[in-house]
Amino acid sequence: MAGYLIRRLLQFAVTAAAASVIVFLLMQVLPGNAAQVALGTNATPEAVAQLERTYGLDRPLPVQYLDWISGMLTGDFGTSYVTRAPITPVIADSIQVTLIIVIASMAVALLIAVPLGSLAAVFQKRTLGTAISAASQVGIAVPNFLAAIILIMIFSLGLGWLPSSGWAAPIEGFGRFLARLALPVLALALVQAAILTRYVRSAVLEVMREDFLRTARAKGLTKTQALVRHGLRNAAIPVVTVAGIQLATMLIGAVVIEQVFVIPGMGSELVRAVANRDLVTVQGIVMVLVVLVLLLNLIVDLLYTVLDPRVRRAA
Amino acid sequence: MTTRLVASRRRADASLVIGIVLIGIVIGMALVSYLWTPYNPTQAMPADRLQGMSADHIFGTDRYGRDTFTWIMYGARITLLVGVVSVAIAALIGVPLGVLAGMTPYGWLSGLIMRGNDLLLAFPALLLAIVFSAVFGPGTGPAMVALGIASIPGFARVARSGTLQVMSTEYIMAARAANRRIGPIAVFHVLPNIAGMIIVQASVAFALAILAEAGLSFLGLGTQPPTPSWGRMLQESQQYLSSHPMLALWPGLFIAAAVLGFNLLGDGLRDRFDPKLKGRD
Amino acid sequence: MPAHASAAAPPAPVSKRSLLEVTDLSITTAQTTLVHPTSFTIAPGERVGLIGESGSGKSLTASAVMGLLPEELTATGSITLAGTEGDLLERSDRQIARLRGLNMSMVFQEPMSALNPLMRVGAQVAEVMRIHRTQSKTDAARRAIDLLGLVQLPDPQATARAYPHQLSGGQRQRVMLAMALANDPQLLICDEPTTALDVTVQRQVLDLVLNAVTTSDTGLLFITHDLAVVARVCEKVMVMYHGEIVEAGATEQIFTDPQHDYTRGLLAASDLTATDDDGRLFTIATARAYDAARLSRARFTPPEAQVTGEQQVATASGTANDPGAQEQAPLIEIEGLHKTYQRTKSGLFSRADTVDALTDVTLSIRAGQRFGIVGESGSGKSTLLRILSGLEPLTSGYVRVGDCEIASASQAQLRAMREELQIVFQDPFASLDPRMQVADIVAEPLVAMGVPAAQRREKVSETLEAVGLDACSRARYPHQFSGGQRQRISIARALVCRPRILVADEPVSALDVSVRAQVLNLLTDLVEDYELTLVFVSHDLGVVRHLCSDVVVMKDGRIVESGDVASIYDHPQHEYTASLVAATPTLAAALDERAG
Amino acid sequence: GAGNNGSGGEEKRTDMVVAHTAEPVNLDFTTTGGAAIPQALMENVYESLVRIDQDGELKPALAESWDVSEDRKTYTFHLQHGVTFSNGDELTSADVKFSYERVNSDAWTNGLKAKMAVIDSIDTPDDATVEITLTDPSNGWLYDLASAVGAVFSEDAVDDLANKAVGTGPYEVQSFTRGQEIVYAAREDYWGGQPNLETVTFKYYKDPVAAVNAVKSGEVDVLASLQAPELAGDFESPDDYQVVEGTTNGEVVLSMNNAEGIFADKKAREAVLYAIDEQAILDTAWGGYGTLIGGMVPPTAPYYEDLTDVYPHDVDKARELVKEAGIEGESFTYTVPNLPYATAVADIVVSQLEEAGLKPKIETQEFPAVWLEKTFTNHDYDMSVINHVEANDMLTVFGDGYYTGYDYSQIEDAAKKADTGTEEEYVSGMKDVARTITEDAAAGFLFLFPNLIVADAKVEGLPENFVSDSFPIATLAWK
Ligand SMILES: Nc1ncnc2c1ncn2[C@@H]1O[C@H](COP(=O)(O)OP(=O)(O)OP(=O)(O)O)[C@@H](O)[C@H]1O
Ligand SMILES: Nc1ncnc2c1ncn2[C@@H]1O[C@H](COP(=O)(O)OP(=O)(O)OP(=O)(O)O)[C@@H](O)[C@H]1O
Ligand SMILES: [Mg+2]
Ligand SMILES: [Mg+2]
Repeated sequence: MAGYLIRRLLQFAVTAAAASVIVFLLMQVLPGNAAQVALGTNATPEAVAQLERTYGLDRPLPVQYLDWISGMLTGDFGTSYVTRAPITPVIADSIQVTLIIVIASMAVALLIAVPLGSLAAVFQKRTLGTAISAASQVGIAVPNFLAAIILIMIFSLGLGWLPSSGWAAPIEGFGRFLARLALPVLALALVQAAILTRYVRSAVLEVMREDFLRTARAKGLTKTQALVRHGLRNAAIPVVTVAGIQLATMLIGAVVIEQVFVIPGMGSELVRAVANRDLVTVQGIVMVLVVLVLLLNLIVDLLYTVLDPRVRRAA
Repeated sequence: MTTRLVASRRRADASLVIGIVLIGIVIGMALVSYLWTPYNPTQAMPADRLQGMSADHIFGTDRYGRDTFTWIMYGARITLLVGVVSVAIAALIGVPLGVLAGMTPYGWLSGLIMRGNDLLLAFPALLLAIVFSAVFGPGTGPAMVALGIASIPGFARVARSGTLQVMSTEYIMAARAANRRIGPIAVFHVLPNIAGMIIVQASVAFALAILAEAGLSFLGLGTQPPTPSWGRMLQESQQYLSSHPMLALWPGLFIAAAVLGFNLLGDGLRDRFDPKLKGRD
Repeated sequence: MPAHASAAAPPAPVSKRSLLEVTDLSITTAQTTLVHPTSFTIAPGERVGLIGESGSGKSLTASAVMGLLPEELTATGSITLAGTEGDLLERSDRQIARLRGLNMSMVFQEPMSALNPLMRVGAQVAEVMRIHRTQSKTDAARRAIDLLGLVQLPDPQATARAYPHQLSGGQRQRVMLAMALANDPQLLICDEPTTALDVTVQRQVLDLVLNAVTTSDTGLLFITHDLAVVARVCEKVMVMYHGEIVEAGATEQIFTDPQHDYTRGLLAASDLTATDDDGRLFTIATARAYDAARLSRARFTPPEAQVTGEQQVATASGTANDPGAQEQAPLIEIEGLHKTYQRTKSGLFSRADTVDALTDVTLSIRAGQRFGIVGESGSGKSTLLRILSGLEPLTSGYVRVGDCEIASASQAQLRAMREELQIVFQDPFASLDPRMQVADIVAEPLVAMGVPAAQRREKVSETLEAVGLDACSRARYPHQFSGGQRQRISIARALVCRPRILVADEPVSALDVSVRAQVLNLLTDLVEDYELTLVFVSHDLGVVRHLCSDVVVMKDGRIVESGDVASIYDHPQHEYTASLVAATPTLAAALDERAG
Repeated sequence: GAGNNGSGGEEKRTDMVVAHTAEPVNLDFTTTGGAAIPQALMENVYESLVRIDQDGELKPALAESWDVSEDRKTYTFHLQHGVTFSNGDELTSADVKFSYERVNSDAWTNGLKAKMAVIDSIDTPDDATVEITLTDPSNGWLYDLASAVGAVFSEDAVDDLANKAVGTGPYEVQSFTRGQEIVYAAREDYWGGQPNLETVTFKYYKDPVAAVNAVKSGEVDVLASLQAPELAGDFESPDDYQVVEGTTNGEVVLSMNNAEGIFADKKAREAVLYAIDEQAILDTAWGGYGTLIGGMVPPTAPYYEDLTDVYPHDVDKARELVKEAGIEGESFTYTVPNLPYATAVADIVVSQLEEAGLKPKIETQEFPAVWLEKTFTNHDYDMSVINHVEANDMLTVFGDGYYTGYDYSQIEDAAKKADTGTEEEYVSGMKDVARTITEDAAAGFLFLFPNLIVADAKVEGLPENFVSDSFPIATLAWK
């Protein structure tokens, strides 16, 4: 176990390092002079040059890269020359927002998808199963921002139950927090639930075909008991993989929802930073996102070995 | 064939048929739009603005008095273009890499390819698209390329696992015993046998690309004016949601139909190619 | 004709009160009838075998009894089990679930997938007792370990903590058996419990089943397609054909005096010691000439087998026994061959696994010889073949095929060598590319040789004809053929470039007995017609004995014994060979044993 | 925020939430460009000596009054008494001198500083008097002084302007969450008396629809600038909402590259001007809100004149000119910044140009990043569209070396004479300049950007016109 863990961590570190080089180089090809944007329409070339000097943009690239990396490793993402403020708190705040939304959405999606998907599998050939399958197919086809807009029209503008936009941290009052969390989470979760329902359904169907489920029934369990006691955990394995991938895409995919609901998450920060040519911030956010995705993959891999004793074997 | 298999096959066929019909409609509209459209898509007719459904404008008109049905027809082009180009990029790069990783006798090479794949996997589609739109300016082109690059890993993975599976079969052993070289084996044995999986992957990637392009257009990073695109229509119709909901309905409906079509096609094909549904006894 | 069938098969003479009574059971789908009305009974302690070709409805019948039929199938008729009220078919899943694992239990065919991969096996065994509350939690755990010991698993304590994937197939099958026996059921159903197992393991499992049912007077319904196995285990046999029980009776009677054509065909085709006038095996088609009574005579004339062996050697003698040929340098020569596999480490225990697939293998094969290689699964047989054909690099040693020295040969030399040596693989379903037309499959070796297209067509047609496939099969795809026909296609592919050596890696082990006989006959014909040197690999001693003149026995990558067929089989020197021969079920021996 | 307003019942609220579009990236307009920072801070946190009122007229601010010398070069400002900065420091003439000299030092990098270049010297005869001498008389300077360059800072509080704003205004910044909101707290010791509201929050919504939704769902009380005018109709019920339409200094200019390419030819530019139908553009793109002006001068400026009849909509004439100029079907780039009004305008403009036989190719450019570099700085464009929001910007936009590429020599003398002349000379001179520019077809003047405010019906004191560069909040109150 320890050996595997070390090997996986090492792999993670190498991939992250490679990603950091890519991210850094990507930033160098962004058109639009950052200093020019920061200074606005009437900036003089001298002012631009001075700003570049102040923020070390005139140094050789490798030096800038090493400076950036070593800063990041100590938790310092540098200072933005657009906002003139340290970037670390911006990233810390926005990452928190995004993680809350994304994780809550995934939890809600799973809460919906697992029972529905299982039902769809068990009642595969009956109306209920077909209905669930059809609903999930349609759910996947709806762009999530459209779902968000419809939710706003219903719950916010129509019924007036929930605010249409904005964000509140939990410390600002839990009620406020939940009220602002509800719609974005629902918008993301509904579409995710539709996707996951399909995977749950096919995983359960797959498991239902397994011989060991017949064995379980031969032992004296009814169909449902067999499925619950022996089937679901086996079906969880492929679902965990998909949920991991979905979670990773949602980290940035939530940007559309964040825009609709005016939520200061990672995606919004990224779009804003790109628009302002706030390169240091862009660099930092992209890097954090990439590392998060890599971390998620790592976690899913480890979860796999926890869930499935077979993976522990050298195959 | 047993009844269970017949039932699955029938369901697969139903998916296939619905999928093909939906996609057929989209493709048909795109093709017809090259020959004929009811109106000129870019010509504004301020006098006719924001009309409802009528004989003249079956889907109504937008804020500039342009015919919505014409826009839907033109929008089908962009939708298909985005899908085709991004899937082509992903498949043309991902599949050869995956096959190579699966066939190479050199562990380091396949390791290198798969690590590269992992690295690419760390850059989700939207992230790439946002960065690309900043680098190359927002537009359909950068969006397609970003979506394509981001879906390379999916294709490479599927191709590799399929290849590994094929390479472990006896017919590959037989082909090698028959003195076939690695190239012909890849072309005549591996590719035809993983084609099913690749097609399924492609149809799903197609659906995802359509959704992603819509999302990007919504952020203003996708297709740019004056090109008609469903995502852009949806984005522009936002302000008319309460006053003229039809403006949002049509693009929304067609996006959903196209995505549904490709997903159903993928499902149908998956069932078709599923070895479990083949007579195996 | 179900009524007729059941009438023709009256209950066994032992007229005990019956344990299981199945009356007019029929199983249908919405469209068709899969099992026609069938009736039979099993008395307590009675061991009943159910045999028949694949797809004849054996498993469905057993599933119906257990209440485990797939949902889309309906069963009508009635099934009663002693000690329970009424008709099992009328019970709900919940009601019948109470009986499963308690009053009746079942062991399934596939040991690899029948256990929950995520649960320790001890817990899985204990679960049967927990479900029916026959034991408390702690007692169940303790008894699970006892049961694992009872089915002779090594170190039951440790085994109970293992996950299924950590056990071998035979071990898993024993766990299944422990589970089935946990609550002392009145009725035990075994559905082909040993087909996936090696012969020695198979024998152990069968002994366990026999032992368990006899000690506690359990009724046994034993499903198999292996006649020798059924003869060993059961006192009564029912033969199923196309969803009907066509014949039933005492084992002895069925196997010595079969009434139904199908039963006779089955018997004839599975008897590898019997040949027709041309020295070919009996097939269903030629079964009429087969004398089933020879089986009952067998035990009075034990040397029979030996006689066939000599006959065998005689038919194959032409070149093999020619003293001149023996002085020639052997065609294939292997000396001190080692092969070590490096397993890629990807699991948690990242020890660099090495497997010694072949250790110090030395053998030589003369031109024209029919050379058999036998051994259990994993003994390195396939590895040896792959090295011979230059498809796998060897670790050390000397290997020569013709004038090509494999270890140092260039790719070009290997290609040239492979034109002389061709392979037929085990699995007729897996060894043909499902997306290629037959003509292309067969032509593949010619393409590689650079034979022009016109000539290729001609050769392909010629070869297809030689293996007994007609010309219209050229444009068809493999899935449009039966297993036996597919194996003919692979043989055609191997022969199309006129090799001198034909290497066959278990070419018949995936085939039904009746088809097996046809393919073996074809091979025999072709080897004679084309004057081939045959290297034949199998785990089935009977097949090797029928086909080969010489044989080596492999175990764990080593050759433990070699020599001519007759001496090895009749006077094995090595104890492993002896156990292998003893464990191999033959109908004659089984009947013999029953009588003795 | 506005969240808990239900419980108070009859009690008047003392807070208000105002939604804006463009967010300030930091609080320092001395080194950061853009309109967002002055809009948030001028008159609310920072004050100048003078200010411009809703009608575009100069009003005293920190200067109680001022005198102008005979030669119109020396201004003597008399400061208000009892003015303190939010850090407690008292305002003296030294602060003014420090602040204005700082504009002309390297500390200011914002290009706006050019407006103060005309200052020759600053004297402080006593604590309450500031004497500013210009190198030349300037009619525009005092107006300029009302903008951000005139902001008065406390000498001890300029270290971290990006994050800390210390001024003399009625409010101080209580918190600033980048990209989201600024919370203002009223100052009790404000020299002009305590303002009506205790707290005011500016919230930033990039997406106009989200902003409108926020108003509808009650999270926002005032939407300072409705960027989706089609939605104004949603607020028709006068019991709940009010829609205020005022004017701004923003001329939506269809700029053409006069110096290079297809539009260096006056005929080509004229063709464009005849081709476009400003009224149709206003109706389709901006819901009919806004004013047609035909020139670079807003009606609130003293030298305004209606120029809409110089180039009326005349497609036939446009076609003729296109033929004459020989540019039929010749493709040119029309760079469109990705701003709501610019993209809304682009579709219809293209349609109208195509009708006249022109062939624009739209290239959307991110604003500000790409547009600023490519179109604005590198002049790499043929046609573009942008709302020029600064007050008195005619001479800048058509000045020397600006991206419009206009031949400044055409107006240089007239403009100089106007600025240094008497007030009457100034007005008539500037009128001439404006007409010359329009007649030269230097650019298309699509419309004057409207100031569309949507607010809760109970809000009063809304700044109807947006003619200075600030959004003053001191006047806001609940009815
Ligand atoms: N769920 C099902 N639906 C329809 N037909 C089925 C189903 N299950 C089995 N059959 C069909 O019923 C027939 C009998 O099947 P069964 O499994 O009983 O055969 P078997 O005698 O056990 O064969 P084998 O020796 O291969 O196990 C076969 O033709 C099979 O295809
Ligand atoms: N590519 C490989 N990598 C690692 N180990 C291998 C590989 N191929 C075979 N082995 C191992 O080498 C040993 C011999 O395998 P081989 O396939 O030659 O056995 P076999 O006698 O043909 O068995 P079977 O009857 O099951 O086909 C086995 O333990 C097997 O697990
Ligand atoms: Mg069966
Ligand atoms: Mg083998």
